[in-house]
Amino acid sequence: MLYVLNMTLFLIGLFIIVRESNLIKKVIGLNIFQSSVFIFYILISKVEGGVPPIISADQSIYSNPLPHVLILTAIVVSIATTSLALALIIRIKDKYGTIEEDDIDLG
Amino acid sequence: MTIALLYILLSVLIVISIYVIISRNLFSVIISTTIFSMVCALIFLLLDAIDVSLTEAAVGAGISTILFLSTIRYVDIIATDTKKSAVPIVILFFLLLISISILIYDLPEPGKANVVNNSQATKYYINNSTTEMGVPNVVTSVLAGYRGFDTLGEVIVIFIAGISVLGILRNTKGRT
Amino acid sequence: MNQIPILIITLPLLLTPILLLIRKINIVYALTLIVSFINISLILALGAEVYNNGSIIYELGGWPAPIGIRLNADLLSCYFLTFINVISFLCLVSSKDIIKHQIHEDNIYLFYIAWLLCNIGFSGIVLTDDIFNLFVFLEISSLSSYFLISQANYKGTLLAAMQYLFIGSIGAVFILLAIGILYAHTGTLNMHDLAMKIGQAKFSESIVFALGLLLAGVGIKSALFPLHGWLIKTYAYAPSIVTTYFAGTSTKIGVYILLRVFLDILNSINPLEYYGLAQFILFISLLGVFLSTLYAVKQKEVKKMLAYSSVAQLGYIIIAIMLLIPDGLTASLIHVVNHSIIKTGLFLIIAVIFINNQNVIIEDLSGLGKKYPILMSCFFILGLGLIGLPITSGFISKWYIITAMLKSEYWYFTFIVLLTSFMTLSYVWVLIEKIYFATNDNDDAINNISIYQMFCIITLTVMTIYLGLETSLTSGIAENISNDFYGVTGK
Amino acid sequence: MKHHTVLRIVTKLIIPLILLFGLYIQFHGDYSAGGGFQAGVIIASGFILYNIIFGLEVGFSILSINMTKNLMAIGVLLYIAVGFMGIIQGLNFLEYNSLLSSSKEGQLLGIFLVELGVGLTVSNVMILIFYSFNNMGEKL
Repeated sequence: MLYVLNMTLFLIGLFIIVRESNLIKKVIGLNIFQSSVFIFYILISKVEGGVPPIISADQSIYSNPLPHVLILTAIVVSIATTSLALALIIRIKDKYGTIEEDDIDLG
Repeated sequence: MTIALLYILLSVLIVISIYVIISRNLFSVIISTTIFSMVCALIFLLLDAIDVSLTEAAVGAGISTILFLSTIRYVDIIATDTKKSAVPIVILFFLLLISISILIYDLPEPGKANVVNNSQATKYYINNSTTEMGVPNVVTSVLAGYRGFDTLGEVIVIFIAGISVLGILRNTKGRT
Repeated sequence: MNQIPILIITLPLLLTPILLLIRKINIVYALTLIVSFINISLILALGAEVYNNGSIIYELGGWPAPIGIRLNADLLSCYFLTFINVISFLCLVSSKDIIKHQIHEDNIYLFYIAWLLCNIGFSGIVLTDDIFNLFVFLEISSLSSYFLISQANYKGTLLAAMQYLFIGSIGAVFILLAIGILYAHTGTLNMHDLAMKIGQAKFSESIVFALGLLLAGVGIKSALFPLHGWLIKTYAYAPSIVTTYFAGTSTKIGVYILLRVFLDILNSINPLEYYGLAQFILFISLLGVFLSTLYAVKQKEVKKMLAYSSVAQLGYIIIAIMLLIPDGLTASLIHVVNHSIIKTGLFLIIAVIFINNQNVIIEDLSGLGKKYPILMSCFFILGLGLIGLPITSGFISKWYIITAMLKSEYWYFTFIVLLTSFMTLSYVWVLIEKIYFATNDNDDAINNISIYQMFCIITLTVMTIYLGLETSLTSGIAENISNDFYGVTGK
Repeated sequence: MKHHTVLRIVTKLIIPLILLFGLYIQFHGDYSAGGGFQAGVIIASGFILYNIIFGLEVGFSILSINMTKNLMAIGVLLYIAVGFMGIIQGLNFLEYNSLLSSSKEGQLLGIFLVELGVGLTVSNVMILIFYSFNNMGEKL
């Protein structure tokens, strides 16, 4: 069931990107969209009764570190995409005078 | 206990994202995404991903909020309502949600994903990180050691972000 | 240990931060060219090695497969690597004058850095043997291409870059989630390992979901028919040299991922046959080929016309793959290379002639035949290649595609291919007619086409003719690859 | 915000702590949560806070745009150079064993250097992005 909530988030993010006309809200939708996938990876990495994967003498069960590593990389990709998108938005406002996609008229 | 908390936190995330859809004020939308990131960080913390949690907090609540706020200085703070009709998209949304829910029903429950968490690579990392690398934090040893090539890619990605933003924003005139 | 596979990625990578330190346009340009040239020689050496001795595996950090990341240079990788890097090199050689006119002076060194990084992304995608590493390289190439596109000065450029960013990111996230689901079922990220374990894993609905996501993600990257919208806009509004580069490379990378994922990694569950996916894609692509050719006929802008034609040609490639017989795969591989060369040549000619022009419409081509006799004869030959007439490589690939169709159960598709070829003839003819038979009223000064640009265009044209006469180079390797894929033994 | 005395003093008190925390995250990443990327982001945040309170001019005088470009390039170079050390000694790319005589020490040193490269690049890219977003019109 957790996955269903997670996928709801996934779809909401997707629909914000597709439907919204305001570019900043689209970028936020993209962030939500990406976050839902991050949560998915971390959900499968959990081990029942496990602890964070920092090795210590008195523990034997650890959660899976590999998805954590993958998501660290994916978060970096996500912040890179966000900053690029925001820079483009500033230029778009400069050039077209609006950041509403529907209002941009290319003539 | 953890599972119940996860349900609550995920629902909070959904509520926040619905607020993002409804609200027209960009400032409150951005602040709510900051909260979104903090809740995400909390979820990661609950699921033992402390490194990811720290990163999400630093990036989502720190840098990305700063960037969003820097951006809305230049644009109108109130977003106009989209002209597209909501009805078909809501129907499509629920159709997709139902079909995806049916499809993902057989995924292993969190905490019981044995194929993944007993896989060869994972076991190797946990057993050998201290002996081979002397690094107790397995995430660090996998990130910089075993899968160092991915991290090189990650650095390149952030490098591209730097040069791209520099190049895109250069020579835009007439602003204070 | 053979170090060539890693050098192909890391040598240009080593150069990029150095270029950022140097920042002098001329030095940056020279170094970029030198490293691209060294890269091509490395790739040819690698290709020869792989062709003779089989695929080369390179373990990064010395860690064996499921633990670390490794590179796998097989024949398919080398095939894609070669033409992508050759096209990149030719575009770089002819880029200097064009870029000076279209891109802000202070941004030129950043532009070349991004170009190199984009190419590194392509090489990485093709070489890696780790499915998550593939995602990372995909993002490297996508992010740098958003930047490259945004650098033009057309009216729609920024919006095109923005929309490409959104659609590209959606595709990437789809692929990321699909990788996650596959990982959840198999516990491995290495492609070989994954291919083995996915066959042993029990059947599961969520794998179907992952397949759908993968198909959508790859479809976006390769501009599969209903998802092709971004391609038209980016090709029309990117700096013309970037359009030239992407026309030959970026969508072909999508085709590579499609081949790698659906025919190699997931081969043991045979997704395309089992779920009737192949027929579905086949009919969609057929519709796509027809409609986009129709759009191309109606276009007034030359770049958009060529962009729609690209979508149609990609449709042929996808159709040939989806026939699911060895001959189909061979045909598609041949067409990938031939179409890349032809389309790069056509776009390059447009790019060098109209250095300043905003939107090149068909009328702008009037009377160019007299002004640029050599260039326009190249254009004519490449145009013939696009239609698929004899003595050009286009004929060879059309021939292979039609033969493959006749061998499969979809023989009646050949009519559509012939029909769209006639439609292609009609829009190429419109261009040729303007070039040779229309007179030009306004006497614009003739651009100086530098000797390097001339060299590149003539090289591409000669390659088109050469591959049309001497087919063993492309078809020989392509047959080897498809025999490998379908497990046919012997040559 | 040059007239908010309280803000200025509190910032002056906080920033050393933020930077110290960043350095802790950077160099203690082997034993607890954290690593180069997180440290880079935190250090950049501290510096950005300083810029917000005291103005961009003061920030530029400490770290100019050209300097951020150089430093981010050097971070990437450091990473790739560590990778190439393996190739030079006849091993594979990114094989840290080659760095020191003992394999385990070599791995530790390799991870340390790589994380340092990541931290350097990330912090400078973040600062550069912040500069770019807030300094339009002037020469970048």
